[in-house]
Order: sequence, then C-alpha cells, then structure tokens
Amino acid sequence: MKTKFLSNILLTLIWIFLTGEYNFNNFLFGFVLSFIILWILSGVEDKGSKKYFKIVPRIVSFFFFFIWELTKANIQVAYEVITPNFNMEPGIVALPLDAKTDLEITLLANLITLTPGTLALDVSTDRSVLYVHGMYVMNKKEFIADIKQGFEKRLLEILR
Amino acid sequence: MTNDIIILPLVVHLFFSILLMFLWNKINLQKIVSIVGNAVALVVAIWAFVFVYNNGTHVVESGNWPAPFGIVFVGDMLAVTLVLLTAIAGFAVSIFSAISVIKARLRFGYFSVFHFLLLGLNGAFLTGDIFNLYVWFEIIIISSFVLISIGGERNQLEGAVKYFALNFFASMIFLTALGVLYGLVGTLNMADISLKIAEVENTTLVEISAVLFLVGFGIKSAIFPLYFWLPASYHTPPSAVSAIFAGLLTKVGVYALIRVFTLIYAEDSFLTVLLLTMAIMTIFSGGVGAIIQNNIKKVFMYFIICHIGFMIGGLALFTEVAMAGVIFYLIHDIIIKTNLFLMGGLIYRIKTTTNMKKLGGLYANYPKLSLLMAIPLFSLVGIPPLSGYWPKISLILASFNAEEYWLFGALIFGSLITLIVIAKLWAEVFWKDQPKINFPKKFIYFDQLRLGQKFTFVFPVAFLTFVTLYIGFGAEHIQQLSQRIATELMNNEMYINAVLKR
Amino acid sequence: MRTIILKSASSYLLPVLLLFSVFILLRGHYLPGGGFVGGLVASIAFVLDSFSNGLDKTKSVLKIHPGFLMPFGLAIAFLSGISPILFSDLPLMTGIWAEDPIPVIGAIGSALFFDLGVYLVVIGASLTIIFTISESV
Amino acid sequence: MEIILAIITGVLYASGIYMILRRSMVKLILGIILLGNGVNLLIFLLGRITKGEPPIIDSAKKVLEGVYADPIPQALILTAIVISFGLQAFAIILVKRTYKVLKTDDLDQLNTTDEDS
Amino acid sequence: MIDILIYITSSLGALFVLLAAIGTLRMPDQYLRISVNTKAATLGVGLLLISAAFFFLETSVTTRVLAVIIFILITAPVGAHLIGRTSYFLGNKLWGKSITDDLKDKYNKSTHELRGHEEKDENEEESEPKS
Amino acid sequence: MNVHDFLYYIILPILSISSLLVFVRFFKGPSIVDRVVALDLLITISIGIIAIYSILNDKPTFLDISLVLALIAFLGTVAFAYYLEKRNKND
Amino acid sequence: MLGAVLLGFLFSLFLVFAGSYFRGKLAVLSSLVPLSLFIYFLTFLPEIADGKVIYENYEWIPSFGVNLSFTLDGLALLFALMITGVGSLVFLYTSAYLKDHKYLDRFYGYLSMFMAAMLGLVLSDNIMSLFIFWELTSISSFYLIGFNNDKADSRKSALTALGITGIGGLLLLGGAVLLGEVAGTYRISEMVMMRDVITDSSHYLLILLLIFGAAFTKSAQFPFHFWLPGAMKAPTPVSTYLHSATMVKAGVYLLFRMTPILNGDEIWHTILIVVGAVTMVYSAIHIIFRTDLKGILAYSTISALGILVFLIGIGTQAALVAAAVFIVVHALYKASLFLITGIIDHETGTRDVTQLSGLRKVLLPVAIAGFIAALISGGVPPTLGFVGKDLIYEATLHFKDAAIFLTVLAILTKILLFYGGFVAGVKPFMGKLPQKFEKLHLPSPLMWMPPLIMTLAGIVFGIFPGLIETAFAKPIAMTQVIEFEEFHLKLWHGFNSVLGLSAITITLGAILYFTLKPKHNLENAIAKLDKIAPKDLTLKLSEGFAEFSRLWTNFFQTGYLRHYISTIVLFLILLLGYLIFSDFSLSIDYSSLTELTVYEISILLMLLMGVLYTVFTKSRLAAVAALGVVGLSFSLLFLFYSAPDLAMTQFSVDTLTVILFVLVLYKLPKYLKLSDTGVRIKHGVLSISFGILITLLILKVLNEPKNTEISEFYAENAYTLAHGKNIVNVILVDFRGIDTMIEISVLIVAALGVFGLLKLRLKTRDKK
Ligand code: NA
Ligand code: NA
Repeated sequence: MKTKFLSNILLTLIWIFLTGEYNFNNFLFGFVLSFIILWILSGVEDKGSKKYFKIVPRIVSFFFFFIWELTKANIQVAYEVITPNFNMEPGIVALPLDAKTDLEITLLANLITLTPGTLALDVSTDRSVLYVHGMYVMNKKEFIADIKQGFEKRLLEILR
Repeated sequence: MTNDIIILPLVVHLFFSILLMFLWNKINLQKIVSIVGNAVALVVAIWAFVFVYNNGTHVVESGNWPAPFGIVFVGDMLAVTLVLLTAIAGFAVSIFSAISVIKARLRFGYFSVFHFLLLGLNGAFLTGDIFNLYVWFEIIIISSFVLISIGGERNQLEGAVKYFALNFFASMIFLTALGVLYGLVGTLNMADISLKIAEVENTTLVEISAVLFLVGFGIKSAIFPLYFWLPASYHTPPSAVSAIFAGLLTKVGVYALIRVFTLIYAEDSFLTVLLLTMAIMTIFSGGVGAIIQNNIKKVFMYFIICHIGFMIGGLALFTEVAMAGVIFYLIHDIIIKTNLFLMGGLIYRIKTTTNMKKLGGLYANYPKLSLLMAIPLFSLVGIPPLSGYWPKISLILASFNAEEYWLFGALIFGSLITLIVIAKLWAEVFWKDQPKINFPKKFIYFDQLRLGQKFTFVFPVAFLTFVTLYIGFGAEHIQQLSQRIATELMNNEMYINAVLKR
Repeated sequence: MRTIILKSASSYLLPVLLLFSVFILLRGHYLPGGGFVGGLVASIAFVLDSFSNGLDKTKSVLKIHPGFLMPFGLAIAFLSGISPILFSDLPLMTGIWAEDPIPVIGAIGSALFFDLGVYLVVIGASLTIIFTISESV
Repeated sequence: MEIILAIITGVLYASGIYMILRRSMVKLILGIILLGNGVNLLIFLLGRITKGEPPIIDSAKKVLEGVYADPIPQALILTAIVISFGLQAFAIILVKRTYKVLKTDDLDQLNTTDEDS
Repeated sequence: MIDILIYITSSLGALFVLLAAIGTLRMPDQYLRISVNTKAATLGVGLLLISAAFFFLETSVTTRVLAVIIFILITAPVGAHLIGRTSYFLGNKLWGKSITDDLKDKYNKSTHELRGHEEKDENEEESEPKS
Repeated sequence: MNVHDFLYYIILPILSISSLLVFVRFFKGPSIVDRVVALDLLITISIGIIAIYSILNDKPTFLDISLVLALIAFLGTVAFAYYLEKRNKND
Repeated sequence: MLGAVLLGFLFSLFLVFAGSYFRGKLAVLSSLVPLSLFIYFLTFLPEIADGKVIYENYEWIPSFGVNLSFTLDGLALLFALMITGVGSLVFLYTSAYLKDHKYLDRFYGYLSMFMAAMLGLVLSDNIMSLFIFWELTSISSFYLIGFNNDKADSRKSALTALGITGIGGLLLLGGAVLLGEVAGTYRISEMVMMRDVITDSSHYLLILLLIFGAAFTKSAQFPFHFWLPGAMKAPTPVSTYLHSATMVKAGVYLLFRMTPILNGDEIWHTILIVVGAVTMVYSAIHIIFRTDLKGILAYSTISALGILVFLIGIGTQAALVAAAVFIVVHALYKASLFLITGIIDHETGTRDVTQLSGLRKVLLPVAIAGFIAALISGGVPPTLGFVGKDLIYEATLHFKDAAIFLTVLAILTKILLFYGGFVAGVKPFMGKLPQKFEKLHLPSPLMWMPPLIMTLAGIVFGIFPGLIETAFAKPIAMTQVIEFEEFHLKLWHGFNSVLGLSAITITLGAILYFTLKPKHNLENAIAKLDKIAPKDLTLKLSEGFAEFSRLWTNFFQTGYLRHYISTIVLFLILLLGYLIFSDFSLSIDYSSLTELTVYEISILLMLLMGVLYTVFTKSRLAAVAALGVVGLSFSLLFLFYSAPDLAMTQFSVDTLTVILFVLVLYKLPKYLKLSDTGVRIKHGVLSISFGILITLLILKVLNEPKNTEISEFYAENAYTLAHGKNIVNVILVDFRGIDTMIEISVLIVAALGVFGLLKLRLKTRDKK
C-alpha cells in the first residue's frame, strides 16, 4: 500500500518534470495518471520498491559522484583511442558477487559498464558471478578487488 | 440525418466492423450480425440513391470544413449508384459467406475484414479528395490481402504474394502521381484540382501525372500490360471472396480512372491514344486468355480483364454516348461478375472442383439450378435482351462515331470470344456427362446439405440473377441513369460547383 | 532472454515509458507528438517488457488481449467522429470543443478523444502483431 | 539541396525496384520498404522544403506567420508511413508464412497458380 | 557566462562523441568497441544535451534533458551488456593480445545458462543452477 | 564567433564526421554485432545532433524527439540481441 | 402481334420450369400453340392481300430507340405463316417421334422459344429488336442442336453453329447500330424513306458488309455453310424446322427486308449474285457425293438458300417474286423430306441411302409423300415446284448481260436438286424390300400425316398458284420493289423458252437419277477434298488461333512476379521517358533552392550508403540493420526540414519494422544468388532508368510555381478554429481526420491479418 503510494508520487513528480508545469492541477492530473498506470501494471513484481524514500536522495548524491567517475573513464579511453599504439591488456574476468537482489546486481553491472575500461557481460544463472570484460586487466586479483571495494561496496551501502 | 445521408453507408460499415470485432469468438452471431449489417447498408444505400436521384449531387463536408480545406464526400449520381451496387453485391456475398466460408476463417475476423473492405469500396466511391481516395484504396487492399491469404494453402499464398507486391507497387505509383499533382497545384480536393490544373502551364507535367494515375489505377483495374498478375491471384481465395474481388475490386480501379479522367484531366490526344491502345489490347489479351483456360474460375478471371477493356475503351472515346455505355457496362459487370464467382462456389460445393475437364452432368442432375446459372452466363455474353447487351449498343455506336474502327473490331472480337467460350463452358460443365473422377469422401456436398442450407447457398445467386434480369429487361431505367451519369461526368462543372459551392 | 540486468531495468522502464507515451499523446495537439507516436511508444514499452520478462508475463500485466484494444480504440475514434451527427446534426468529424481550456492538455474536444482512439488502436495493433509473431516463433 | 534530394529519391526508387525484381522474398520486402521511403521523400520534396521552420504555432501566438514548412505533405506522409507500416508488417508475416508452407524463398517457385488446375 | 558554459559543454560533448566514433572504428575486437562507445557516447551526448539545457534555461527543458540523460544512463549499459553477451554467443573471438577469458566454456550451448565461478567444472552435474 | 556560429560551424560538423566514422564501422562489420553497435552509436550521436539543432533553431521541442530516439534505439539493440541469441540457440 | 410473339415465350418458360410435372402429357396439346397462331395469322390474309400493312408499336427502351415495333406485310406474313404452319406440323410430328423421351417437355420448351423468336424476327419493324430476336434464334437453336447433349458430336455441332451464327449476330449488331445511326431511326419502315441518305453515306459499304456477313452466316452461304450439315446432328424435328424451313431463311429474310433500303448500288447485286451462285452450285454438286439422307438434304438446302440469295441479288421484280415463291416451295418439300427421312431413320435405324429400298411396301403413305415431295423438288408439273422453277428461269433470263451464264448455273443447280430430291424422296421406297425391313410397321399417323399434308399442299398451290400470288407474291412485290408492275402466277404459260428449259432440267435430272447411284466410294472420294474445304480450313484456323492464344497468354502470364513488375516498369519508363524528353528543358532556379550544409551532406551520405548497402549486402541481417540506418537518416532529414512529427514517426515505425523483421528473419533461409548476371544487369538498367526519370520529374516539378492557398488557410485557422497549434496534428485529427480514421483501420486489418495468418494454421495443425 505504502510502496504503491510512493511509486505513485514518484511517477507524479516525473510527470511534472516532463510537462514543466508546476501547479496543483498538473500535480493532480499526474497523480491520477500515475495511479492508472500503476493500477494497470499492478501485476509487475516490484521487489525493492519499499525503499523508495531512502533510495531517491541517495541516487541523487550518487549521481554526482558517478559523473566524476565517468569523466575519468572517458579520459582514459580517449587516451587509448587517440594514441597510435594500444597499451591495454584486455580480458574477461569472473567477479564474485555480494550483491544479491535484482536491483543491486543491475545497478552494479550498469555502473561497471559505464566506468573506465570495463564492460559487464553477463551474470551467472545462479547470480553468484558477474563476468566483466576489462581493458586493463593487468592483475586479475587487483582488478576484482578494485571493483569490489569501489563500486560494489559503495552501492550496497546505499542500497542496504 | 439527411445532411449526412450519403456517408451513412460508411458509418454503417464501420460500425459493424467494430461491432463484429467485439463479437470475436461468437461465429454464429457474427454471421447474423454481418447479414443484418449488409441489409442495413443496402437500405441506407437505396435511401442515399433515391435522395441523390431526387435532389441532385449532395456534398458532405467532414469536420464542417469547407472544400477545399477539409475532406468532402461527394454523392453524385455515379457515386451513389456504385454505392448501391456495392451494397447489393455485399448483401449477396455476406449471405454466401455465412454458408460457404469455413469456420476456421470466420474465427479470425473474416466478417469484420469483409465490412472493412466494403467500407473501403464505399469510401473510394464517395470521396472527393484525391489523397483520401488513396487511403480508401489502402483499406481496400489490406482487407483484400487479409481475405486472400488467411488460412492460406499453397495456392492462396502464392497468389497473395504476387497480389501484395503488385498492389503495393500500384499504390506507390498512385502516391507518386499524387505527389506530382500536389507539387503542381497545392491542393488535394479533386474539384479544386480540376480548376487549378487548368492553370498549370507545363502540360507535359500534367500529362505525366495523368500517366502515373493511369498506371497506378490500371494495375488495380487489370489493364494491358499491367494485369498479368491478376489471373493467378483472384481465383485462389474462397469463392465468396473472389466474388467481391471480381465484382468490385477491379471496378474500383475503373471508377478511379473514370473519375480522374473526367474530372481532373481535360481531353488530351496523347492520353486518348494511350487509353485506346491499352483498351484494345486488354480486350484482345483477356479474350485470348479466356479461350485456353480449363478452370471456370480462371475463365471468368480473363473475362474480367477482357470486359475491363470494354469500359476503358469507352472511357477513351470520351463522348457522352460512350460514357453512358461505360456506366451501363459497369453496372452490369459488377453484378454479373460477383454472381459468376458465387456460381463458381456453388459448382464447387456440388462437385468439389471447378475444372471443366472434371465437371459435367450438371444439367441432367440439377436442371433448375443450371437454368438459373444460364441467365448470368448469357447475360455475360450479352445475349439480348439480357443485361450485357445494352451497353454494347452505346459502345459500338460511339466507336463508330469516333471512327475508332479498331476499337469497334475489338468490341466485336471480345463479344464473340465471350460467346464462344461461354457456350463451350456450358457444353462442358452442364451438358457433358460427368467424367469419372475420384470424388473426395471428406467433403460436405451440396446434396448433403439441409434444405435451409441449400436455400442459403442458392439465394445469393438467385438474388443477383434477379438483379441482372432487372438490368436487362429494365434497361430503360438503367440507360436513363447511365445517360444522366454520363452527362454529369462530361460536364464536370456540375460536380465542381456542387463541391466548391460556387 | 534470461538476464537479470535487462529484466530489472525494464521493470523500472515500463511505467516511465507509459507515462511518457501519455505525455506524447496529450501534447500532440500543440507540439510534435500525438496518438500515433504515443501509441508506438507505449507499445514499444510493452514489447521491451515482453523481451525481458517473457510474453506471458507481459500479457498478464496487460490483463486483456491487446487485440481488444483495437475495436475499443476504433470505437472511441468512431464515436468522436459521429457524435456531431448524432448530437448536433453537424457533418461527420466536426470538432466539438469545451468552452474553457484546461491546464496541461489545453482545449478539451472531440479531437482529443479521436487521438486517444488512435493511441489505443496503435497499441492494440502493434502489440497484436508483435505478440502473435513472438508466439508463433 | 533539392537537387541532391531529387537524386537520392531517384536512387531510392531505383533501389526499391531493383530489390523488388530479385527472386528472394526477403529482398522483395526490403525493396518495398525502400520504394516506400522513396515515395515519401518525393512527396516531401514536391511539397517544397523549408529548413528549420516547423508548422507549429508559437505558444504565444494564435496564427502561424512568416516562413513555415507546408504542413500538408507532412500530414500526408505521416498517413502514408503508418499505412505502409501496416502493409509491411503484413507482408513480412506473409513471407514467413509462405516460406513455411512452400519451403522456398524463391519467388520463381511461386508460379503454380498460373498453371492449369 | 551561459555562453561560455555552452562552449565548454558542447565542445567536450562533441569531443567525446568523436572519440567514441574513432574508438569504435579503431578498437580491435567487439568487446573493446562496445566498451569504448558506451562510455564515450553516453558522456558526450549527455554533455551536448546539457548545453541545450544551458541554452534554453527553462525548467521544462532542463527536466526533459535530465530525463533523456537518465534514460541513456539506464539503457546504454543494458544494451551494451546484451550485445556484449550476444557477441560471445556468436563466438566472436577476443583480441589476440587479451590475457584472460574466464567466460570460456561457462555457457551451456543449448540453454544459454551460465555457470558461476565457484563451481568446479568436474561436478557440474550435481549443481544444477537454480532459476 | 557567437554561440550559434560555433555550434553550426564546429560542433555540428564534428558530430557529422563522427557519424560518418561510425558508419564506416557499420560498413566494415565484420560481425553483425559491430553493425548493431554502430547503429546504436549512430542513434546516440543523432541525439546529440538533435540537441545542437534544437539550440540552433531555438526549438526546445525537438528534444522530445531525442527521447523517442533514445528509447527506440534501445529497443532495437534488445531486439537484435534477442534475435541473435535465438538464432544461435537454434543452430 | 406482341401477344403472338409473347405466347411462344411464355409457353416456353412454362414448359422449361413446370414441364417436368407433366411428363410429356402435354405433347400433342402443345401443337395447339403454333396452330392457333397459324390461324391467327391466316385471319390477316385478306387485309394483306389488299395491300395493307399493319403496324404495332410498344415502347420498350426508348433511350436506345429500341422498341417493340411490329409490321405485318406480305413478307412478314409469308414467313409468319410458314413458321407457324410448319411449326404446327413439326410439333405434332415430334410428339410421336420423341415419344417417351425423358426431356420431351424441355424440347417443346426450346422449340416454342425458337418459334417465338423467329416470329419476333420476321415481325419486327425495329432493327434492334430484330437483332434481339435474331440472337434468340441462335441461342434456342444452340439448345436444340445440342439437345442430345450427352453426345460429344452434338455438343460440338451446337458450338460450331453458335460460333458461326454468333459472328453473324455481332456483325448484324454492328450493321444495325450503324444503319440506325445513319438513318436516324431504328425503324425499318422509316429507313426505307432514308434510302438515298443511306446509300450515299460513307458508311454504306461497311453497313452492307456487316449485313451481308450476318445474312450469309445465318443462311449458310459459302464459305460459312459448313455449320449446317453438322447441325443436322440434331433430332429430325429440329433439322426440319430450323435448318430447312425457318431459321436458315432468316438471313434470306434479312436480305429481303433490306432490299428496298440497301439495294442501291451495283455492289449489292454483285456480291449477292456471286455468293448465291457459288453456294448453290457448290453445294448442289456436293449432293452427288452423299449417301446419308440427311447429308443429301443438308446440301440441297444450302443450295436452295444459295438460289434465294442469288435471286435477291438479281433483285428484279421477277426475281423477288421467284424468291418468294421458292421460299414456299422449298419449305413444303424440304420439310417433308426431312420428316420422311426422320420416319425412315426412326423405323429402320439407318439413313444410309445405299441400304434403303422397297420401303413403299411397309410405309406406303410415307412413300406417297416422298414421291410428291420429290416431284415438287424437281419442279415437275403440276406442283408448285414447277411454278417456282419457271419463275427462277424467268428471272435469270432477263438479267442484263449475264443472262445466259446465270441461267446455265440455275439449270445446273436445278438438275442436281432434282436428283437430290429423288434420291431422298423416291429411292428408299423403290426396288426390293430387304428382308430385315419386312417386319416394319407404319408409325403413328402423327408422324406420317404432316409430310403428307405439306406435299399435298404443294400440289394444291401448284394447281392454284393464284393463292400464293394474292396472298404473298403481290404484297411482297409491292412493298419490296420500287416500281411495281402487274403480274400473274400461272402453272401454264404456254410454249416458250422457259418451258423448254424446264423440260431440259427434268429430263437431265431424271437421266442423272437413273444412271448415278449413290455410292460410298464417291463419298470417300470427296472426303479427300475436305482438307481444302472451308470447314477444315476454319477448324485449322481455330486450332491455330487457340495455339496462338496459348502462346500469347503464356508469353505474358509467365507466373514470375518479376516479369510482371518489370513489364510495368518498362511500360512506365517508356511513357515517362517519352513525355519527359518530348520537351526536355531543365533550367533550375538555383536561388529558390535551400542551401547545402556539411551536416546535411553527411546525413545524406549516410542515407545513400545505407540504401546501397541494403541493396548489395549478402547478409540479410546486415540489410535489416542498414535499413535502420536509412530510417535514422530519414528522420534526421525530416527534422532538419521542419517536420518533427515525421521524424518521430518515421523513426519509431522504422524501428518497429526492423524488430518485426528480426523476429521472423531466422525462420527464413539465407540469401542465395538466384539471378544470373545478365538478369541483374537487365534489372539494373531498368531500375536506374526509372530512378533517373523520377529525379528529372522532381526537378521539373520543382521548377513550377506552387499554390499555397490551402496551407495558408491551415496556418491561419488551426488555432482559432481547430484549437490546436501543431498544424500537422490538427490536420491529422481534424481537417483530414477521415484519413486518420481509415489509416488506423488499415492498421487494425493488418493486425487481424497477421493474427489470422499465423494462428489459423496453428489451429488446423493442432487438429491433425
Ligand atoms: Na567501463
Ligand atoms: Na563501457
């Protein structure tokens, strides 16, 4: 009940942002619209939606942190791209996962993909391992530790 | 309601196609609803016809936007006549469909699509807007694609692929023509185009747009050298579907040609020569094709082509007498061709084949039915005073007066071929003894039907035969109507004034 | 496709995309958009969902067969088209408008209902097509 | 610009027709799509093109003034696009179905209905 | 002031996009190409969008720009993941100088089920992955 | 050089050239994966082009088109992946 | 008279639909129909004899000028009485001849339909209604000839007859329409007044040829005669009624009718005399080579028809009177001979004249009738035949410079006809009766009375030729001849040259009869000549035409889609090419064009490459992906050129199409190289030419000014009247909302189609 309400409010806010009209009527309209959509979609499993309240602000703060990481990643890749020689040592690495829920795994994978030299390829069917393609896998253990200590830890802190 | 009277047929068909979609799984109910819908459409069509007959051309401005800014529907005599004929054919075919089309097809929206098809036909006849005509054409062709291919066995699918490719191609050429026309005149209302195209200085471009229309519509209406796809496609679907295709689909192309070449384009020597040549070749080629066929459906198919040539030839002459002949022929042809394919279906139900070599003995075993079928057959031939005879007088006369002796020869040739081939068909199918063939066991033969079912099978044929007889023996009425339509067409300012309220 | 990543991403995308589709629909009369594109966006959202969660799941979310959206949408468009005939003896498709415009949507009129009909039909038709294909593959 | 677009339209027509004339049904459909695009471009072009002035009335104004693109061809093309979509969708399925029944993609194998039966 | 922001964001944006393009063209295997273009393009396009937000300086535009960026941020990596793993199914080889491939032989060829890292190859029968 | 000219004469050409470079990758392939990735990138770049174009024409409404583009590009990629996986399974 | 005509039709309808309930019980009663009509027409005799002409007119289809106008004059009455009189006897005869036949009622139905049509034909004063009845005789005869429709021979004969007379009918239609057009009326009686206009018109020759064509086919003139012997496959009553007494004379009737209208030029005479003469001599010679009774009668009939045409061609009063009398003569003896042949056939089971002899011993009354018929046929006094023959010689002897030649031809023909009449009417009854025929019994009087009555009538009229003179000969001469001269028909003219010729004819005929016996080897001898006979030539011609038809049709109907499309493309290229290059001027006003920018070029380049890639790639999937590139370039293009709605729609639709493709593609086979290089080049040239023409067309149109009235209206009123600011959307949902309504219907139908296409098969497969 409560999660539904929160989703509803969240969608209403997105609506207001989209339309760019910040008044009560629009809020009301957006609310009704979101309600209808949620009602239609009520069959969708919404695991993890109970934490909407906590997640929203954390996502915002995480966002700015992430932009920074992203910029760094791009500079690194840029260097690789414009220099005539390749200095990379790529490979696919199996990364054991602490993240358990769908949301956690998805976010982690997406963040990995968006950061320097890494691409999350797939999750094992039993959700225990994330296979990551890296551009700079100089040392496999170090590579794994970097991600686990960096993104996964930060992310799980936010989400749990 | 009288303000909108001429578009009521459209409203009725759209309503029923929606309703039928809601009744998705209730096949028996669908049958009744569809027949009722067609009956209503028939009543409405008669009403519209009488209204226009008494009050003259009636225009409905959709959205209340005056022409040329919105889409208008123009109920002139030609349009309402064709709407009426569509309603008659549609009514007969809906009954025939209810009894003859297999359940599996009905379960997949047959009737709904059927109403969409009729909707499209009516819309095409009524619209006064050239782009809107394209849109109506598209609903017609998509509906026909669906009807031709659903439940497709090998033959139907083969037919459908070709049918699709050619019709799509035709639509593209139609659109090209439309683009050129819009580029020249900046309007889409046909009456408005007619006025504005007269001001275009570059007549070559006008001719080019005309040629593009001719080819686009020509593919649909099966004119030489554009028709070759047709014989392989039209005979493949169930007879009820073939009947509508044969009766109306090619005619809507002819209608479009008539409309465009009387309303928009002024008489032009290049186009006249082109049309005449195509018409003569069409008659010849269709006739020649009919001679060698062994399947009665294919024989009828080639006659469609051959007789389209009659109408195009008349159109090419561009005189009032010829036009009256064309219109009369059109009226006759729609009913007769629909009926012939229903007959094909009936014969199939009796004998499980429409191959003349395998058929026989119908006259001995079904004398009354045979005589019933003889009437449309001989009407097709144009045995006087049956319906096919009368328009030939006008056409022959007009070809003489225009001193187009090749066309005259073609008309005679076409009539003769029709006579000989139909006589041969009669001898083969009705007179000859039934040859020994293996009749499939798993088939519900006509004889096994209940009396009511038999009646339902025969009724549409009898109904259309009755209409044909009326056209033949009441030729005076039809001829007066045709003459009136011809006058309206040849004096297009009547149409233009009605549309543009000048 | 059995991938957790796609699955969870799309379950968040679905409502947002639907919202976006309504947005596109409603603003069509003033800005680029309208029933057709709106409907396409909505159906793409469902298609996406069906790719990630499987067709049955998506169907159960939709509750009714998308095929029924077609007559339903067409009926709305049809009614908005013929209402002038029925109610005020005006020609087919004449626009009927409420006196005062309301926020967000602007003027309320039959054209809006017409566009809504288009929206539903497009969803119904595209989903019917794509779902049927997916099932028969 | 118009000249180049005209040439491209020609290329689209030519490619479309060339593809339709192939024997493969898949190519037939690709050809149909290309031809359809060519036709749309033709209508667009012949309606005369205008850069950067969409036919949308400014939020502050009530009528459209000055230079603007002709909205009519746009509306026509939109309709044509949607219709073509419907037809193409149907065609794709038709081809699939035909292939399944006939076991061939070769259009030249589709000529039994012309034979006597 | 705003203009300067626009100059900066648009230039950077265009630059990243260009880099992504060059990278896509230059990188030696599929995985590297995916890797390169996802990052660069996302940032580049994001910046270009932000320059539009700066230019218009309207809340509705800004929110819309944000919506697009967020949307790209969500979808781009998912897309990369999908196409990347597909590439693996198709048997696209890693670049010759790659040093490791932990994914090798982990996929079940017919079901595309993916085994985890801990399970040893020898006892695969007894450890059917739960779905 | 004002913002307009800068965008017009520098940014847009850079983006256009980027598109062409990506198209070269599309052309070269060799795998279908490369083409799909290239197509995806082309669409992404188009979003940028649209952003710049909306500035140049002072039409913020064009940005909505970019959203549609982003959405649908994603679906395209998903569909190709879906297809390729299925085809691969069936082989 | 309308009632008279309708009676037959109504009776026919009654029999066809309800006849089977009576199972032949109505047979004898049926004869009352023609009989009562015969009596009805007899009552007009006095009036007609007085030189009156009776008109009746009923409006039918005034728009065409087609009305049921009837005239009863001497000519019409002659035919009407012949039709109903012979009809009565044939009806009677049939009741016995086809007794217990399963479809006797149907037969009567056709027969009365034919009779009605024939009556309508001869009574019509409107050439269009004449044509209508003319065609109805063809159709009813088709049914009558094919009455034994289970026999392939009968069907073939019916088809041949219909084919030939069908050609004639269409020629008549052409002639009638043209004649009506030239004369300004369809009424024959009014055309007579327009004689000069018609003969002076430029269409005169055409009219003449068309009318001749009709008459010659119907009346079996050389070279269209061959359908008639075949048509004799029909039951005897049909041969009697149609092929000797009535239908075949319709052509003669037409020529007779047209004489006062068209007889104004040498060509009329020349053609008719030549065709008539050739026909009469050619087929008279044929008689010698026949052994089948019906064959003999068929050729003698054709010969007689030739004589009639020949006489009408001579066209003098004497000739026309001769023709009128000869029509009666021929009807009397030929009908009798047919009926007699029918009896013989019926009783003995053979018509082979070499097998038949001595039948007088068992069929005496028939033998008497046969003998008299032979006398009439041979022109032996005191029969009407003698009168008729004399009149013919009279006519030929007085025909300008060719008198001798024509007379010799006439005599030759008459001698052969004498021979034929005796072979058919006398020979079977003379000599010794074979054993196998000894047990024969005289059939029902219903069969032997009719020939006897007719032949006796031949004697009565011969003795009192005045009956014929006053009833028909004079009225006909008065209406059909321009300058009427008084004349009298007599049996005895005294000793003159005509009598001498008669004596020669009879003597030579008798000598021929006694010396020349019909033999099979003679028949076989002439069969060899068949190869150059018109019948076989026509057969070959029609076979050749069928072969040509096959070639023609298969040439175009290849079954290959690409042939069809390339034909259409080629056709378009020719037309467009002709038009575009017919006034080729391409001046482009560059100032009116929009400027070209870098980014546009790159987009266009991408578009172009995408298109070419789609065409030339060998991978289907790559082609589909390339289609995505094309779609993207398109939507950017639309965006740049002020069409954001289009951009959005194009892109979404293209992506959806790509998805659809992708979903089904792996069910389809890989690309194969199917066409060889030559074909590719051919198609390449076709497509490129078309593309170039389209480009040129666009450039030409862009040079023209464009009217912007409509878009200006939208720009001004979209918001104020239609409450919308996105004009494209306003057009779609309001100004042109109908388009959109149908467009979404198209989508729905497409979806239904997809659904049905994929699901329907699944279900049926599930059932199996
Ligand atoms: Na990375
Ligand atoms: Na990456």
